Amino acid sequence: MEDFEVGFELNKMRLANPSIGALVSFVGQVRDVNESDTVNTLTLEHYPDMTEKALAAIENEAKTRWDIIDSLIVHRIGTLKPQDQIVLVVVSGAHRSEAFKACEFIMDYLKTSAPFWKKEATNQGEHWVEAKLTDDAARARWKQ
Amino acid sequence: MEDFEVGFELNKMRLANPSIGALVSFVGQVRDVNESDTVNTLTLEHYPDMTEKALAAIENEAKTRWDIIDSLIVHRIGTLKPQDQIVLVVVSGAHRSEAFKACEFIMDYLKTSAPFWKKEATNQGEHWVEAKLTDDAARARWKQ
Amino acid sequence: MNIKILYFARIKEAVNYSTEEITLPNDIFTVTALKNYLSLRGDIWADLFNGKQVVRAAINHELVDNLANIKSGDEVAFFPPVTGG
Amino acid sequence: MNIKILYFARIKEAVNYSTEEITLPNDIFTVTALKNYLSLRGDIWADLFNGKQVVRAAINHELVDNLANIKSGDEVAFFPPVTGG
Repeated sequence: MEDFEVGFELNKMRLANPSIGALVSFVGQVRDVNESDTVNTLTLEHYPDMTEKALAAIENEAKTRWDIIDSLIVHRIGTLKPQDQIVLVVVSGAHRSEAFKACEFIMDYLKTSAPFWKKEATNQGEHWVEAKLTDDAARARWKQ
Repeated sequence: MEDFEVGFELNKMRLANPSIGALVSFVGQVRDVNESDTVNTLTLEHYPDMTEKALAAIENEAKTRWDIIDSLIVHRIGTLKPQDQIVLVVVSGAHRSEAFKACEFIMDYLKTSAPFWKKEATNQGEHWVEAKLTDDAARARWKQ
Repeated sequence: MNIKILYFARIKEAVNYSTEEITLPNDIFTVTALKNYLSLRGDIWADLFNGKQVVRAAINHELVDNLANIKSGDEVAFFPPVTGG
Repeated sequence: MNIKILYFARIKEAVNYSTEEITLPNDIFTVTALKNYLSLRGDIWADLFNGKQVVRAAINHELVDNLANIKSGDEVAFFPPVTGG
Protein backbone atom coordinates (compact mmCIF):
# COMPACT_ATOMS: atom_id res chain seq x y z
CA MET A 1 0.00 0.00 0.00
CA GLU A 2 1.27 3.43 -0.94
CA ASP A 3 3.19 5.51 1.54
CA PHE A 4 1.73 8.62 3.17
CA GLU A 5 3.25 12.09 3.26
CA VAL A 6 3.02 13.20 6.87
CA GLY A 7 3.49 16.91 6.17
CA PHE A 8 0.73 16.90 3.60
CA GLU A 9 -1.71 15.13 5.92
CA LEU A 10 -0.97 17.37 8.91
CA ASN A 11 -1.22 20.57 6.91
CA LYS A 12 -4.41 19.44 5.20
CA MET A 13 -6.17 18.77 8.50
CA ARG A 14 -4.82 21.90 10.18
CA LEU A 15 -5.66 24.30 7.36
CA ALA A 16 -9.16 22.90 6.93
CA ASN A 17 -10.35 24.54 10.16
CA PRO A 18 -9.24 27.86 11.65
CA SER A 19 -10.56 26.92 15.10
CA ILE A 20 -7.89 24.20 15.38
CA GLY A 21 -5.31 25.26 17.95
CA ALA A 22 -3.60 21.91 18.49
CA LEU A 23 -2.58 19.09 16.19
CA VAL A 24 -1.09 15.91 17.66
CA SER A 25 0.29 13.17 15.45
CA PHE A 26 1.81 9.74 15.79
CA VAL A 27 3.98 8.09 13.14
CA GLY A 28 5.06 4.46 13.49
CA GLN A 29 8.27 3.41 11.79
CA VAL A 30 9.56 -0.12 11.03
CA ARG A 31 12.58 -0.58 13.32
CA ASP A 32 15.74 -2.23 12.06
CA VAL A 33 16.02 -4.54 15.08
CA ASN A 34 13.18 -6.19 16.98
CA GLU A 35 13.82 -8.49 19.94
CA SER A 36 17.52 -8.61 18.99
CA ASP A 37 16.98 -9.88 15.43
CA THR A 38 17.79 -7.72 12.44
CA VAL A 39 14.57 -7.18 10.49
CA ASN A 40 14.81 -7.50 6.72
CA THR A 41 11.14 -7.00 5.93
CA LEU A 42 7.88 -6.60 7.82
CA THR A 43 4.70 -7.79 6.10
CA LEU A 44 1.34 -6.52 7.26
CA GLU A 45 -1.76 -8.61 6.63
CA HIS A 46 -5.21 -7.35 7.47
CA TYR A 47 -8.92 -8.23 7.25
CA PRO A 48 -10.10 -5.63 4.76
CA ASP A 49 -13.85 -5.69 5.41
CA MET A 50 -13.29 -5.40 9.14
CA THR A 51 -10.44 -2.89 9.09
CA GLU A 52 -12.48 0.03 7.88
CA LYS A 53 -15.23 -0.57 10.44
CA ALA A 54 -12.76 -1.10 13.28
CA LEU A 55 -10.85 2.11 12.55
CA ALA A 56 -14.06 4.12 12.18
CA ALA A 57 -15.32 2.73 15.50
CA ILE A 58 -12.07 3.75 17.24
CA GLU A 59 -12.25 7.26 15.81
CA ASN A 60 -15.91 7.59 16.80
CA GLU A 61 -15.13 6.48 20.33
CA ALA A 62 -12.34 9.06 20.55
CA LYS A 63 -14.71 11.79 19.35
CA THR A 64 -17.25 10.77 21.97
CA ARG A 65 -14.73 10.84 24.79
CA TRP A 66 -12.82 14.03 23.96
CA ASP A 67 -13.53 17.44 22.56
CA ILE A 68 -11.61 17.09 19.32
CA ILE A 69 -12.25 18.54 15.87
CA ASP A 70 -10.95 15.94 13.42
CA SER A 71 -8.96 12.72 13.28
CA LEU A 72 -7.22 10.58 10.69
CA ILE A 73 -5.84 7.05 10.70
CA VAL A 74 -3.68 5.75 7.84
CA HIS A 75 -2.34 2.20 8.18
CA ARG A 76 -0.15 0.63 5.53
CA ILE A 77 -0.37 -3.04 4.53
CA GLY A 78 1.86 -5.28 2.47
CA THR A 79 5.62 -5.68 2.71
CA LEU A 80 7.66 -2.90 4.31
CA LYS A 81 11.32 -2.55 5.18
CA PRO A 82 13.15 -0.90 8.08
CA GLN A 83 12.54 2.87 8.31
CA ASP A 84 9.36 2.64 6.28
CA GLN A 85 6.36 4.34 7.85
CA ILE A 86 3.67 1.92 9.09
CA VAL A 87 0.94 4.03 10.60
CA LEU A 88 -0.13 7.65 10.95
CA VAL A 89 -2.66 9.00 13.46
CA VAL A 90 -3.50 12.70 13.51
CA VAL A 91 -5.91 14.40 15.91
CA SER A 92 -6.82 18.08 15.94
CA GLY A 93 -8.69 20.12 18.50
CA ALA A 94 -9.03 23.55 19.98
CA HIS A 95 -6.70 22.67 22.87
CA ARG A 96 -3.76 20.34 23.30
CA SER A 97 -4.74 18.19 26.26
CA GLU A 98 -7.76 16.62 24.56
CA ALA A 99 -5.84 16.13 21.30
CA PHE A 100 -2.95 14.37 23.09
CA LYS A 101 -5.29 12.01 24.94
CA ALA A 102 -7.37 11.19 21.87
CA CYS A 103 -4.30 10.48 19.73
CA GLU A 104 -2.78 8.13 22.30
CA PHE A 105 -6.16 6.46 22.84
CA ILE A 106 -6.54 5.82 19.11
CA MET A 107 -3.07 4.23 18.95
CA ASP A 108 -3.72 2.05 22.01
CA TYR A 109 -7.03 0.83 20.59
CA LEU A 110 -5.64 0.36 17.10
CA LYS A 111 -2.87 -1.82 18.57
CA THR A 112 -5.36 -4.08 20.31
CA SER A 113 -8.53 -4.11 18.23
CA ALA A 114 -7.81 -3.31 14.58
CA PRO A 115 -7.32 -6.48 12.48
CA PHE A 116 -3.68 -6.16 11.41
CA TRP A 117 -0.98 -8.80 11.82
CA LYS A 118 2.76 -8.39 11.37
CA LYS A 119 5.14 -11.01 10.02
CA GLU A 120 8.85 -10.33 10.29
CA ALA A 121 11.50 -11.74 7.98
CA THR A 122 14.92 -11.91 9.65
CA ASN A 123 18.09 -13.82 8.79
CA GLN A 124 16.74 -16.52 11.13
CA GLY A 125 13.61 -16.90 9.01
CA GLU A 126 10.05 -15.63 9.07
CA HIS A 127 7.80 -15.41 12.10
CA TRP A 128 4.57 -13.76 13.13
CA VAL A 129 5.04 -10.99 15.66
CA GLU A 130 3.55 -11.85 19.06
CA ALA A 131 1.00 -9.56 20.62
CA LYS A 132 2.44 -7.68 23.61
CA LEU A 133 0.97 -7.65 27.10
CA THR A 134 2.09 -4.01 27.37
CA ASP A 135 -0.36 -3.18 24.58
CA ASP A 136 -3.22 -4.83 26.49
CA ALA A 137 -2.18 -2.86 29.58
CA ALA A 138 -2.03 0.37 27.60
CA ARG A 139 -5.55 -0.22 26.35
CA ALA A 140 -6.85 -1.17 29.78
CA ARG A 141 -5.97 2.30 31.09
CA TRP A 142 -8.77 3.77 28.98
CA LYS A 143 -11.56 1.49 30.27
CA GLN A 144 -14.46 3.47 31.58
CA MET B 1 10.71 34.24 12.32
CA GLU B 2 10.56 31.88 9.40
CA ASP B 3 7.93 29.15 9.26
CA PHE B 4 8.80 25.47 9.75
CA GLU B 5 7.91 22.59 7.44
CA VAL B 6 6.43 19.91 9.67
CA GLY B 7 6.89 17.04 7.20
CA PHE B 8 10.54 17.90 6.69
CA GLU B 9 11.24 18.03 10.44
CA LEU B 10 9.41 14.78 11.21
CA ASN B 11 11.05 12.87 8.38
CA LYS B 12 14.47 14.24 9.26
CA MET B 13 14.26 13.05 12.86
CA ARG B 14 12.68 9.70 11.95
CA LEU B 15 15.12 8.81 9.19
CA ALA B 16 18.16 9.76 11.29
CA ASN B 17 17.77 6.67 13.49
CA PRO B 18 16.52 3.21 12.48
CA SER B 19 15.80 2.25 16.09
CA ILE B 20 13.01 4.85 16.22
CA GLY B 21 9.66 3.08 16.32
CA ALA B 22 7.47 5.99 17.42
CA LEU B 23 7.37 9.65 16.53
CA VAL B 24 4.94 11.96 18.34
CA SER B 25 4.50 15.57 17.32
CA PHE B 26 2.57 18.63 18.40
CA VAL B 27 1.81 21.59 16.14
CA GLY B 28 0.23 24.75 17.53
CA GLN B 29 -1.82 26.90 15.18
CA VAL B 30 -3.02 30.50 15.62
CA ARG B 31 -6.80 30.24 16.01
CA ASP B 32 -9.11 32.69 14.28
CA VAL B 33 -11.15 33.33 17.42
CA ASN B 34 -9.90 33.51 20.99
CA GLU B 35 -12.24 34.23 23.89
CA SER B 36 -14.95 35.28 21.41
CA ASP B 37 -12.87 37.98 19.67
CA THR B 38 -11.78 37.59 16.08
CA VAL B 39 -8.00 37.59 16.02
CA ASN B 40 -6.35 39.65 13.30
CA THR B 41 -2.75 39.09 14.32
CA LEU B 42 -0.85 37.45 17.13
CA THR B 43 2.57 38.86 18.02
CA LEU B 44 5.04 36.76 19.96
CA GLU B 45 7.70 38.47 22.02
CA HIS B 46 10.42 36.51 23.78
CA TYR B 47 13.58 36.87 25.89
CA PRO B 48 16.19 35.61 23.45
CA ASP B 49 19.06 34.85 25.83
CA MET B 50 16.75 32.94 28.15
CA THR B 51 14.68 31.15 25.51
CA GLU B 52 17.43 28.89 24.29
CA LYS B 53 18.40 27.85 27.82
CA ALA B 54 14.80 27.33 28.90
CA LEU B 55 13.97 25.11 25.93
CA ALA B 56 17.18 23.09 26.32
CA ALA B 57 16.40 22.60 30.02
CA ILE B 58 12.90 21.32 29.19
CA GLU B 59 14.24 18.88 26.60
CA ASN B 60 16.92 17.66 29.01
CA GLU B 61 14.35 17.09 31.71
CA ALA B 62 12.19 15.10 29.27
CA LYS B 63 15.18 12.95 28.31
CA THR B 64 15.90 12.29 31.98
CA ARG B 65 12.35 11.25 32.74
CA TRP B 66 11.56 9.11 29.70
CA ASP B 67 13.33 6.67 27.44
CA ILE B 68 13.28 8.74 24.28
CA ILE B 69 15.73 9.00 21.41
CA ASP B 70 15.49 12.59 20.18
CA SER B 71 13.44 15.75 20.57
CA LEU B 72 12.95 19.03 18.80
CA ILE B 73 11.29 22.32 19.76
CA VAL B 74 10.70 25.07 17.21
CA HIS B 75 8.91 28.20 18.42
CA ARG B 76 8.15 31.10 16.14
CA ILE B 77 8.32 34.73 17.20
CA GLY B 78 7.15 37.97 15.62
CA THR B 79 3.77 38.70 14.12
CA LEU B 80 1.60 35.79 12.97
CA LYS B 81 -1.92 35.57 11.60
CA PRO B 82 -4.72 33.04 12.05
CA GLN B 83 -3.81 29.57 10.76
CA ASP B 84 -0.10 30.27 10.99
CA GLN B 85 1.92 27.65 12.83
CA ILE B 86 3.26 28.82 16.22
CA VAL B 87 5.14 25.91 17.69
CA LEU B 88 6.37 22.44 16.80
CA VAL B 89 7.45 19.77 19.27
CA VAL B 90 8.65 16.38 18.01
CA VAL B 91 9.74 13.45 20.18
CA SER B 92 11.00 10.10 18.95
CA GLY B 93 11.59 6.86 20.81
CA ALA B 94 11.60 3.12 20.47
CA HIS B 95 8.03 2.87 21.82
CA ARG B 96 5.00 5.10 21.73
CA SER B 97 4.07 5.47 25.38
CA GLU B 98 7.29 7.25 26.39
CA ALA B 99 7.21 9.45 23.28
CA PHE B 100 3.62 10.55 23.96
CA LYS B 101 4.37 11.43 27.58
CA ALA B 102 7.57 13.29 26.76
CA CYS B 103 5.92 15.32 23.99
CA GLU B 104 3.01 16.39 26.20
CA PHE B 105 5.42 17.14 29.06
CA ILE B 106 7.51 19.39 26.82
CA MET B 107 4.42 21.32 25.71
CA ASP B 108 3.14 21.71 29.29
CA TYR B 109 6.51 23.00 30.47
CA LEU B 110 7.02 25.22 27.46
CA LYS B 111 3.62 26.83 28.14
CA THR B 112 4.57 27.66 31.72
CA SER B 113 8.33 28.23 31.80
CA ALA B 114 9.63 29.31 28.40
CA PRO B 115 9.83 33.12 28.08
CA PHE B 116 7.30 33.85 25.34
CA TRP B 117 4.42 36.33 25.50
CA LYS B 118 1.51 36.67 23.11
CA LYS B 119 -0.19 39.90 22.16
CA GLU B 120 -3.42 39.69 20.19
CA ALA B 121 -4.72 42.35 17.83
CA THR B 122 -8.50 42.18 17.41
CA ASN B 123 -11.04 44.67 16.11
CA GLN B 124 -11.43 45.77 19.74
CA GLY B 125 -7.74 46.67 19.93
CA GLU B 126 -4.56 45.04 21.15
CA HIS B 127 -4.11 43.15 24.38
CA TRP B 128 -1.63 40.79 26.00
CA VAL B 129 -2.93 37.26 26.32
CA GLU B 130 -3.47 36.24 29.95
CA ALA B 131 -1.75 33.14 31.30
CA LYS B 132 -4.23 30.32 31.88
CA LEU B 133 -4.72 28.47 35.14
CA THR B 134 -5.31 25.32 33.10
CA ASP B 135 -1.72 25.54 31.90
CA ASP B 136 -0.46 25.71 35.49
CA ALA B 137 -2.63 22.70 36.31
CA ALA B 138 -1.32 20.81 33.29
CA ARG B 139 2.23 21.43 34.42
CA ALA B 140 1.49 20.50 38.02
CA ARG B 141 0.54 16.97 36.92
CA TRP B 142 4.21 16.29 36.11
CA LYS B 143 5.63 17.33 39.49
CA GLN B 144 7.74 14.60 40.97
CA MET C 1 -27.14 -23.46 8.77
CA ASN C 2 -24.59 -22.09 6.34
CA ILE C 3 -21.83 -19.71 7.35
CA LYS C 4 -18.62 -18.37 5.90
CA ILE C 5 -15.40 -18.70 7.87
CA LEU C 6 -12.26 -16.62 7.32
CA TYR C 7 -8.82 -17.35 8.80
CA PHE C 8 -5.99 -14.86 9.16
CA ALA C 9 -2.25 -14.71 9.83
CA ARG C 10 -0.74 -17.60 11.83
CA ILE C 11 -4.09 -19.42 11.89
CA LYS C 12 -4.59 -19.15 8.14
CA GLU C 13 -1.16 -20.67 7.60
CA ALA C 14 -1.74 -23.44 10.13
CA VAL C 15 -5.04 -24.64 8.68
CA ASN C 16 -4.05 -23.78 5.13
CA TYR C 17 -7.40 -22.12 4.48
CA SER C 18 -8.11 -18.46 4.05
CA THR C 19 -11.86 -18.86 3.65
CA GLU C 20 -14.49 -21.59 3.48
CA GLU C 21 -18.23 -21.87 3.40
CA ILE C 22 -19.64 -24.65 5.55
CA THR C 23 -22.94 -26.09 6.64
CA LEU C 24 -23.07 -26.48 10.40
CA PRO C 25 -25.10 -28.96 12.44
CA ASN C 26 -28.06 -27.20 14.05
CA ASP C 27 -26.65 -27.41 17.56
CA ILE C 28 -23.65 -25.17 16.77
CA PHE C 29 -24.77 -21.68 17.70
CA THR C 30 -21.92 -20.13 19.68
CA VAL C 31 -18.29 -19.36 18.90
CA THR C 32 -17.18 -21.94 21.46
CA ALA C 33 -19.35 -24.60 19.86
CA LEU C 34 -17.94 -23.74 16.44
CA LYS C 35 -14.37 -23.96 17.75
CA ASN C 36 -15.10 -27.37 19.29
CA TYR C 37 -16.68 -28.54 16.06
CA LEU C 38 -13.65 -27.44 14.00
CA SER C 39 -11.32 -29.14 16.52
CA LEU C 40 -12.67 -32.49 15.37
CA ARG C 41 -11.03 -32.03 11.96
CA GLY C 42 -7.66 -33.27 13.23
CA ASP C 43 -4.61 -32.44 15.32
CA ILE C 44 -3.79 -29.11 13.70
CA TRP C 45 -7.34 -27.92 14.22
CA ALA C 46 -7.51 -29.30 17.73
CA ASP C 47 -4.25 -27.56 18.66
CA LEU C 48 -5.63 -24.26 17.45
CA PHE C 49 -9.13 -24.44 18.84
CA ASN C 50 -8.85 -26.46 22.06
CA GLY C 51 -8.37 -23.28 24.07
CA LYS C 52 -4.63 -23.56 24.74
CA GLN C 53 -3.82 -20.64 22.48
CA VAL C 54 -5.56 -17.34 22.12
CA VAL C 55 -7.80 -17.29 19.05
CA ARG C 56 -9.87 -14.18 18.58
CA ALA C 57 -13.18 -14.28 16.73
CA ALA C 58 -15.19 -11.72 14.80
CA ILE C 59 -18.74 -12.09 13.54
CA ASN C 60 -19.70 -9.87 10.65
CA HIS C 61 -16.57 -7.74 11.22
CA GLU C 62 -17.12 -7.12 14.92
CA LEU C 63 -14.86 -8.61 17.59
CA VAL C 64 -16.90 -11.02 19.74
CA ASP C 65 -16.27 -13.27 22.71
CA ASN C 66 -16.71 -17.03 22.84
CA LEU C 67 -20.33 -16.85 23.96
CA ALA C 68 -21.44 -14.83 20.94
CA ASN C 69 -24.23 -16.33 18.86
CA ILE C 70 -23.76 -17.47 15.30
CA LYS C 71 -26.65 -17.39 12.90
CA SER C 72 -27.13 -18.52 9.35
CA GLY C 73 -25.38 -16.30 6.80
CA ASP C 74 -22.84 -14.93 9.27
CA GLU C 75 -19.24 -14.25 8.34
CA VAL C 76 -17.12 -15.65 11.15
CA ALA C 77 -13.38 -14.86 11.30
CA PHE C 78 -10.67 -16.50 13.41
CA PHE C 79 -7.34 -14.81 13.97
CA PRO C 80 -4.55 -14.41 16.53
CA PRO C 81 -4.33 -11.32 18.75
CA VAL C 82 -3.75 -8.35 16.49
CA THR C 83 -0.30 -6.77 16.11
CA GLY C 84 -0.77 -3.73 13.91
CA GLY C 85 0.28 -0.17 14.49
CA MET D 1 26.34 47.13 43.19
CA ASN D 2 25.58 47.37 39.48
CA ILE D 3 23.02 45.18 37.73
CA LYS D 4 21.20 45.11 34.44
CA ILE D 5 17.40 44.90 34.42
CA LEU D 6 15.28 43.76 31.48
CA TYR D 7 11.50 44.18 31.18
CA PHE D 8 9.23 42.21 28.88
CA ALA D 9 5.73 42.26 27.43
CA ARG D 10 3.05 44.05 29.48
CA ILE D 11 5.62 45.19 32.03
CA LYS D 12 7.97 46.62 29.43
CA GLU D 13 5.08 48.65 28.02
CA ALA D 14 3.95 49.85 31.44
CA VAL D 15 7.34 51.11 32.58
CA ASN D 16 8.39 52.14 29.10
CA TYR D 17 11.80 50.55 29.53
CA SER D 18 13.12 47.45 27.87
CA THR D 19 16.46 47.48 29.64
CA GLU D 20 18.42 49.60 32.09
CA GLU D 21 21.65 49.40 34.06
CA ILE D 22 21.39 50.63 37.62
CA THR D 23 23.46 50.94 40.73
CA LEU D 24 21.65 49.50 43.72
CA PRO D 25 22.04 50.47 47.38
CA ASN D 26 23.99 47.81 49.24
CA ASP D 27 20.99 46.54 51.19
CA ILE D 28 19.13 45.34 48.07
CA PHE D 29 20.09 41.72 47.70
CA THR D 30 16.88 39.81 46.99
CA VAL D 31 14.26 40.00 44.25
CA THR D 32 11.69 41.21 46.76
CA ALA D 33 14.00 44.00 47.91
CA LEU D 34 14.63 45.03 44.31
CA LYS D 35 10.88 45.08 43.59
CA ASN D 36 10.29 47.25 46.65
CA TYR D 37 13.09 49.56 45.62
CA LEU D 38 11.68 49.95 42.09
CA SER D 39 8.20 50.60 43.54
CA LEU D 40 9.49 53.89 44.92
CA ARG D 41 9.82 55.27 41.40
CA GLY D 42 6.15 56.20 41.21
CA ASP D 43 2.61 54.94 40.83
CA ILE D 44 3.17 52.87 37.71
CA TRP D 45 6.10 51.13 39.32
CA ALA D 46 4.31 50.66 42.58
CA ASP D 47 1.29 49.16 40.83
CA LEU D 48 3.51 46.63 39.11
CA PHE D 49 5.78 45.69 41.96
CA ASN D 50 3.65 45.99 45.10
CA GLY D 51 2.68 42.34 44.89
CA LYS D 52 -0.87 42.80 43.64
CA GLN D 53 -0.06 41.39 40.23
CA VAL D 54 2.05 38.42 39.28
CA VAL D 55 5.50 39.51 38.14
CA ARG D 56 7.95 36.73 37.39
CA ALA D 57 11.68 37.22 37.75
CA ALA D 58 14.69 35.61 36.15
CA ILE D 59 18.32 36.05 37.18
CA ASN D 60 20.89 35.32 34.52
CA HIS D 61 18.21 33.60 32.37
CA GLU D 62 16.91 31.27 35.08
CA LEU D 63 13.44 31.64 36.59
CA VAL D 64 13.77 32.47 40.27
CA ASP D 65 11.46 33.18 43.20
CA ASN D 66 11.26 36.35 45.26
CA LEU D 67 13.82 35.17 47.80
CA ALA D 68 16.55 34.65 45.22
CA ASN D 69 19.77 36.56 45.79
CA ILE D 70 20.98 39.27 43.47
CA LYS D 71 24.69 39.93 43.13
CA SER D 72 26.72 42.50 41.30
CA GLY D 73 26.80 41.99 37.53
CA ASP D 74 23.57 39.97 37.42
CA GLU D 75 21.06 40.28 34.61
CA VAL D 76 17.65 40.48 36.27
CA ALA D 77 14.49 40.23 34.15
CA PHE D 78 10.90 41.05 35.09
CA PHE D 79 7.99 39.76 33.06
CA PRO D 80 4.38 38.59 33.33
CA PRO D 81 3.49 34.88 33.43
CA VAL D 82 4.53 33.38 30.10
CA THR D 83 1.98 32.65 27.38
CA GLY D 84 3.88 30.93 24.56
CA GLY D 85 3.16 27.67 22.81
